[in-house]
Amino acid sequence: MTNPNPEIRIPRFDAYERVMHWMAALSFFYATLTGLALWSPKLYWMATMMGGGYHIRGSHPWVGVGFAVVMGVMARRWANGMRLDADDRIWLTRMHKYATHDHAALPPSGRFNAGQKMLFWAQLATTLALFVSGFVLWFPEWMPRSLRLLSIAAHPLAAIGSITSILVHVYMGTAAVPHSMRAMLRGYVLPEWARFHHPKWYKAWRASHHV
Amino acid sequence: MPKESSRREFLKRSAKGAAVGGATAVTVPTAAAENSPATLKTANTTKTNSICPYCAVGCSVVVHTIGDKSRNVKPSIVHIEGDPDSPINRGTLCSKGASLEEFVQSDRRLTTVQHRAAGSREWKRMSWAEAMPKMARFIKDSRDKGFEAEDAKGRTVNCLKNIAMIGGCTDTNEINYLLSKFRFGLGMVAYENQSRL
Amino acid sequence: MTNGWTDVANADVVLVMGGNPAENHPVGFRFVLEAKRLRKAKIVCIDPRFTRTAAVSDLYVPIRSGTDIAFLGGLIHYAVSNNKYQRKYVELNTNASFLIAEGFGFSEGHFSGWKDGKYDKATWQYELDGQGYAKVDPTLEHPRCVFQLMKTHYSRYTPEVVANICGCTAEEFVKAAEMITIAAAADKSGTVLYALGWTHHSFAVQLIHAAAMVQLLMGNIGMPGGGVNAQRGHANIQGSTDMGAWNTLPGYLKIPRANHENLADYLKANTPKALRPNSLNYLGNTPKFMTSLLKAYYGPHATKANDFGYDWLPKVEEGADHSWGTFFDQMHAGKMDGLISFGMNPVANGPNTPKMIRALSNLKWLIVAENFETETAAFWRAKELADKEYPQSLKADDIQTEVFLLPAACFAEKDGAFVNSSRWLQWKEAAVDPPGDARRDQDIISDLFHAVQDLYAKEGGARPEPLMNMQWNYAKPQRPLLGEVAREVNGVDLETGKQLNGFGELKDDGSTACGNWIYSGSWTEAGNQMSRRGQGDPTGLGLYPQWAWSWPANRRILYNRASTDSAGKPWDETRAPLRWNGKRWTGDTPDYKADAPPETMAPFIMLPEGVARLFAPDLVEGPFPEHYEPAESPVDNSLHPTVNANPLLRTYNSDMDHFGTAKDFPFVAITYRLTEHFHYWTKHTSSSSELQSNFFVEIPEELAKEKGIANKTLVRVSSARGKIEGPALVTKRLRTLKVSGKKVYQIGLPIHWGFVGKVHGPLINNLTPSAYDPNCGTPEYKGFLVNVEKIG
Amino acid sequence: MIVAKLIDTTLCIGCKACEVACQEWNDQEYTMGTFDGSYQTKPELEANFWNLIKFNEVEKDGATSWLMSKYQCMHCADAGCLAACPAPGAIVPLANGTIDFVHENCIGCGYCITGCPFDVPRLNATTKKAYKCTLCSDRTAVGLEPACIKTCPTNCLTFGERDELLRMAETRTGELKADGFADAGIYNPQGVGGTNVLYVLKHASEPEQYGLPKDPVIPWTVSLWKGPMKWMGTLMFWGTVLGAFFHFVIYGPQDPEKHGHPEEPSDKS
Repeated sequence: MTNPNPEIRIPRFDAYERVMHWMAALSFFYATLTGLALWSPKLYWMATMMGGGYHIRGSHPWVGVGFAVVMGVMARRWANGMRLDADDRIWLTRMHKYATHDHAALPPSGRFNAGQKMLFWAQLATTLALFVSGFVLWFPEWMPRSLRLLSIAAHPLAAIGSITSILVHVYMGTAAVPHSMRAMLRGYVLPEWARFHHPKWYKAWRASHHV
Repeated sequence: MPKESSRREFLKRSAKGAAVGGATAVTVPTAAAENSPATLKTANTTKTNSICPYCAVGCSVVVHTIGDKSRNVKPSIVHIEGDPDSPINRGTLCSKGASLEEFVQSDRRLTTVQHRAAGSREWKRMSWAEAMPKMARFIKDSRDKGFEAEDAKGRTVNCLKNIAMIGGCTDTNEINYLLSKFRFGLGMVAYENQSRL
Repeated sequence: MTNGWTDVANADVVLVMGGNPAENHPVGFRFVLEAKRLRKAKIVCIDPRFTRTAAVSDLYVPIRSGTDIAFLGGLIHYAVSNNKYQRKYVELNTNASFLIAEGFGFSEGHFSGWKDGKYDKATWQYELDGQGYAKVDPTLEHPRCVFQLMKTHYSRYTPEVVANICGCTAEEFVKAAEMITIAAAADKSGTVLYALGWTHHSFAVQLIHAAAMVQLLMGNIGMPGGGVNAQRGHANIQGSTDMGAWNTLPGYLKIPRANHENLADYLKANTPKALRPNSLNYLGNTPKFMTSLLKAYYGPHATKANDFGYDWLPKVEEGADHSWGTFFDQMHAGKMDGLISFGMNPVANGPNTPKMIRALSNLKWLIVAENFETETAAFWRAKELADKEYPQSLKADDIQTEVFLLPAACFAEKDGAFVNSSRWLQWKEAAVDPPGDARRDQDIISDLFHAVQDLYAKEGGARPEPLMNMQWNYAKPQRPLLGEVAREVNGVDLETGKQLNGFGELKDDGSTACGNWIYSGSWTEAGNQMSRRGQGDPTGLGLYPQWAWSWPANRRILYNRASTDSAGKPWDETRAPLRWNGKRWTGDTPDYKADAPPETMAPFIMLPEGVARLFAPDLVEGPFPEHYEPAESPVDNSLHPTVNANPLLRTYNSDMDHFGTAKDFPFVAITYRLTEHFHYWTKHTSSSSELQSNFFVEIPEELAKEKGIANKTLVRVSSARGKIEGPALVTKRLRTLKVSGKKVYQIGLPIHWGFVGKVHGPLINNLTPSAYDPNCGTPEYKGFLVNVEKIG
Repeated sequence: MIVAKLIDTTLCIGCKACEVACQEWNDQEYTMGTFDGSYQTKPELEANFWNLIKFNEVEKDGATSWLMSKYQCMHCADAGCLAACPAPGAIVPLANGTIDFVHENCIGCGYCITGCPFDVPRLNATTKKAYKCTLCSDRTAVGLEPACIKTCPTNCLTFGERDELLRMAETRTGELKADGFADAGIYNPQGVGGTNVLYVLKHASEPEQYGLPKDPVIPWTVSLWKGPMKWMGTLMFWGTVLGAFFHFVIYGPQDPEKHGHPEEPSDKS
């Protein structure tokens, strides 16, 4: 195996994807902070920091809608690539190996590894739940009581799921996997990084660029 | 629908503002409310005893007004509530009585003399100074025309039958008495109040 | 009210009939519920509709509108035939023992003396002895005594007959009768609360008479928790009536008639004579009341020499009527020039609205003093605003009436006294000034008075004396203080200049002046008695003698002498408004001479008989109430089909007076107020309008099913006079009645809307007939015929 | 001292005085309604209408009855609105038992509407804040009765110390039972810890006839959200954060040099 040329930059996320991702990230961040402020009185100080409860109660649903829309757009772009293949299924059964850095025990990943794919689907599911339940809670006067009662529990439940998985995502994208942030900020990765983390994708890139 | 005239709104607001200082002086006999609730809107009002003008149960009411009648201030009503001293209503009122404030200050209250000329399609505003002689002229001309000093048998009857007067049941005894004098002064016989209806 | 609101709490039985106090007098109704709660009183509600009063009653019995006399006649029959009346009381306090002239009787719907459409009352009179006193039979056995005649007259009113007329079941009637006659026991009392459900009929006065008869038989008149109690519908309708109508002067003195050519004639005709040797006949003092009134009216111009100015009063031709129905009919016929209306709305509240509107169109001028623009002031806009309901009304261009709409002060903007249903004169103070250019009514009337007087002073004209001599003697004649007026009404001793203490001090020699004798004592030297706020209740009966002032003489229960037996022992020791302490009567102001021992005189001192009248020969259509059908009725009178309606029913014959029959208009309509609104006023206020913004038609469930009318469906209700439209309120609360074997449906029509106001709706009087009671001229607003069609 | 309202429905005549007194005292804006086929002022409570008499025509055993009862905030001991409210200080339980809304702090989320088992609070479309009966806390603070109580002509409404009112209600219930209303009873639902608005009902086993819910409780989803879910959320949040941190401490970042490659795709082939 040849050592990849560190001078070569492999494009990973184009500008469209990067903008979408960060729009989603920022709106998620805002919705999370405001949501948490409304979730628990102990966190209400965050409401005050962000303009007061009355204000964030007005903005949270709109930002939430924005997040959901961006998520929808991202889903359209990525959904195909997020299907699990045979390797992914094996990968998932060996996830603990990934956590303990026993990469050799893992089947090779494509552009996204199975964990990322699962994160994607989890986000999509929680977003949908948040969107629907949030919509119900947005218009309490017009919604049937049964739906409101369901939503009042479903919304925070979905949020807990969503936030937890995003915390993992953030950890993975920063400290746990060095240089991956570059992919989302600048759009490219180095061949060595690609070869290590996404060997099938790297191989496909090489093949198409006749390197 | 706008509820109050701007002036009334203004007076109310200022009343609320004015009462803040006084609130500390109010003792709290029963409530034991921990938080300080909104200021009582009747905290600094003048109270006048009156009687409900609707049905004939005769409930006493207390009219709460603000404004001290000084040179530029016309008192206005902020609230009307049942008078607890009355053995009839003991402070209670029905739905009509409980909203007397709305009646006195209804935006449909007449505030100017309105005149409708013969054949006209509309009201025109008129001053009292113009209306009073016109009305007096009508009354006198009709009386001169219709007055019967004597009947066919030559008996003194002093009757006026071509002018009718109705009303009074909404007004005080004293005004009814004045109406009776007005009526008998003219010699009117067609005179009725709501008791017939 | 013979008694008063607060006294209702003393009742053991409350008969609510011809009224709906829970809705129309909610605060007064608290005493009914107090009686129910604290005394375990039974509430019996007899009403065409299951009302909010019925909702809290112990017994509700439905009744066809206009059949109340049948029901009450049935009660009389039930009480007498089952010995459920207070015999002792009846003997002492009524004319049951009086003998009636030979030949009195009733057959085929008429009392004796019916000839050519009129009654000759010769046979309706008491049989008098040589001294002019009525003969009596204290045993009540004489076949011509009132008691026996009454018994015979009502023997026809069996429970089955009552049920067949009223539309309830005989069992329901008997249940009600059992409950009501609890009060026959000497120590039980029952009250009767009624209102316009009784007076809005073409036999209204007879109806009230029937109620009085029931109450006399039960021994309830003069008793705490008893009496016949009219719940009046306007704040000062009582005071306004006390101050006179077309046929009365202040204090119920009768209007002079053309044949009363001088004061002596008048007094002779209008001063009753005692009909029993022991009758005090207080109204024998009428000359004092009349002379003092003339002195108040004409002041120094009234002298003994000129009959105290008696001449200047108008004299009405004998037998002529100038009541509401008559003068609006004349107005409609174009015979009147002008109308002055102070706080009254005839277009809305007179019967047969199309005729009312046309009548006003025929005037030269109209003056309306009001708080709001009313339908009366705006009658010329009827075509523009409500053409659908008044297609007959003229276009504004074609109406030549000149209208002055004067902004008047409302209650809170002036002082003065209102008289409530309990006859309490309560003084109020002005809290604020009238808005804008609005003026107090006393100022308006004074200005108008002086403006007309000035014209006569300048120009002369038709007989100015009555006007020029009328006193307007106030410190500022244009702006009289109502306190000044009230002092004049109370009366003054012209020699000392002191306020009188009561009508006992009035003189017939011109040395006292008094604007209304029954109010004498309301503003004495001690000050304004009407503004008193004392809380004392010495009798413990809730009479509150130190709160305000009650006419007459601060008496709280009329005829209270009847609350004790002949020896002065209260019928019920626990409820004694009056006690004889050996020297004086204590408690309420006695309806008796205060220091006369119990046996000295008969108990009803205001009546020439000295006792109350079961037999009332002064009423026009008979001395006993008889059931007649309303002017428009769905069935024939089953008692006497040939005399269906009141034989003396008053109607008019203009081209706008129509009557319908059950063929075209099969349903009985009733009009009424709702608790949410007050008359035609509160449609101008947003608060009350919010509570019920919309007119609706109440329709019985069964009829709705028949006609395919669902709740909220738009329906048209029509009568021979006009038509209206509104959404249906389909309800179980209007029961289908069975009358003479026929199904009868009743339609409910609340009255409160019109074509001006914050909320709009049809004027219900568009449908009502100009059919009037012959005694008092009250229109028949309840129990007329309509048709109902589904249009939505 | 806990204060309460006692509503003796056997004395309610549906006069609506309480409705208007509430409107007037609280300076509410009046709104005209469309005809609803009923005597009832509005189908239900509104943001500017806090006190509604419910009318119900009932036919039972051939007898018609017309039940009327006042409906408003119940001032529950265990208030669902308060449980659901995310804005501290917006819903305040006063020491006297009143559940008061402080509009300065209300954020208008409407959770109180969902939390309330009586369906009482309403959002005002303009101010976007929630409104309901305050038990006239401004009046009670100076020893006045709430406006609705004061105006009630028939003694149907009483205001006072809760324990005393309960005793009164029991006496009244006894009277009704003696009068033959075997089903008479007090409405004081324990599912919300008891209410500070107590009812005397002739038909206590069927409060629905009066428009009152039979066994109101704080919705379990609200309890779930405010109870277990809070712990779960906190646990998951800190679990994840700490998990990640210690993962890093133990395993450090992924390093291609150290950690070997996953099964490489056979690019040799």
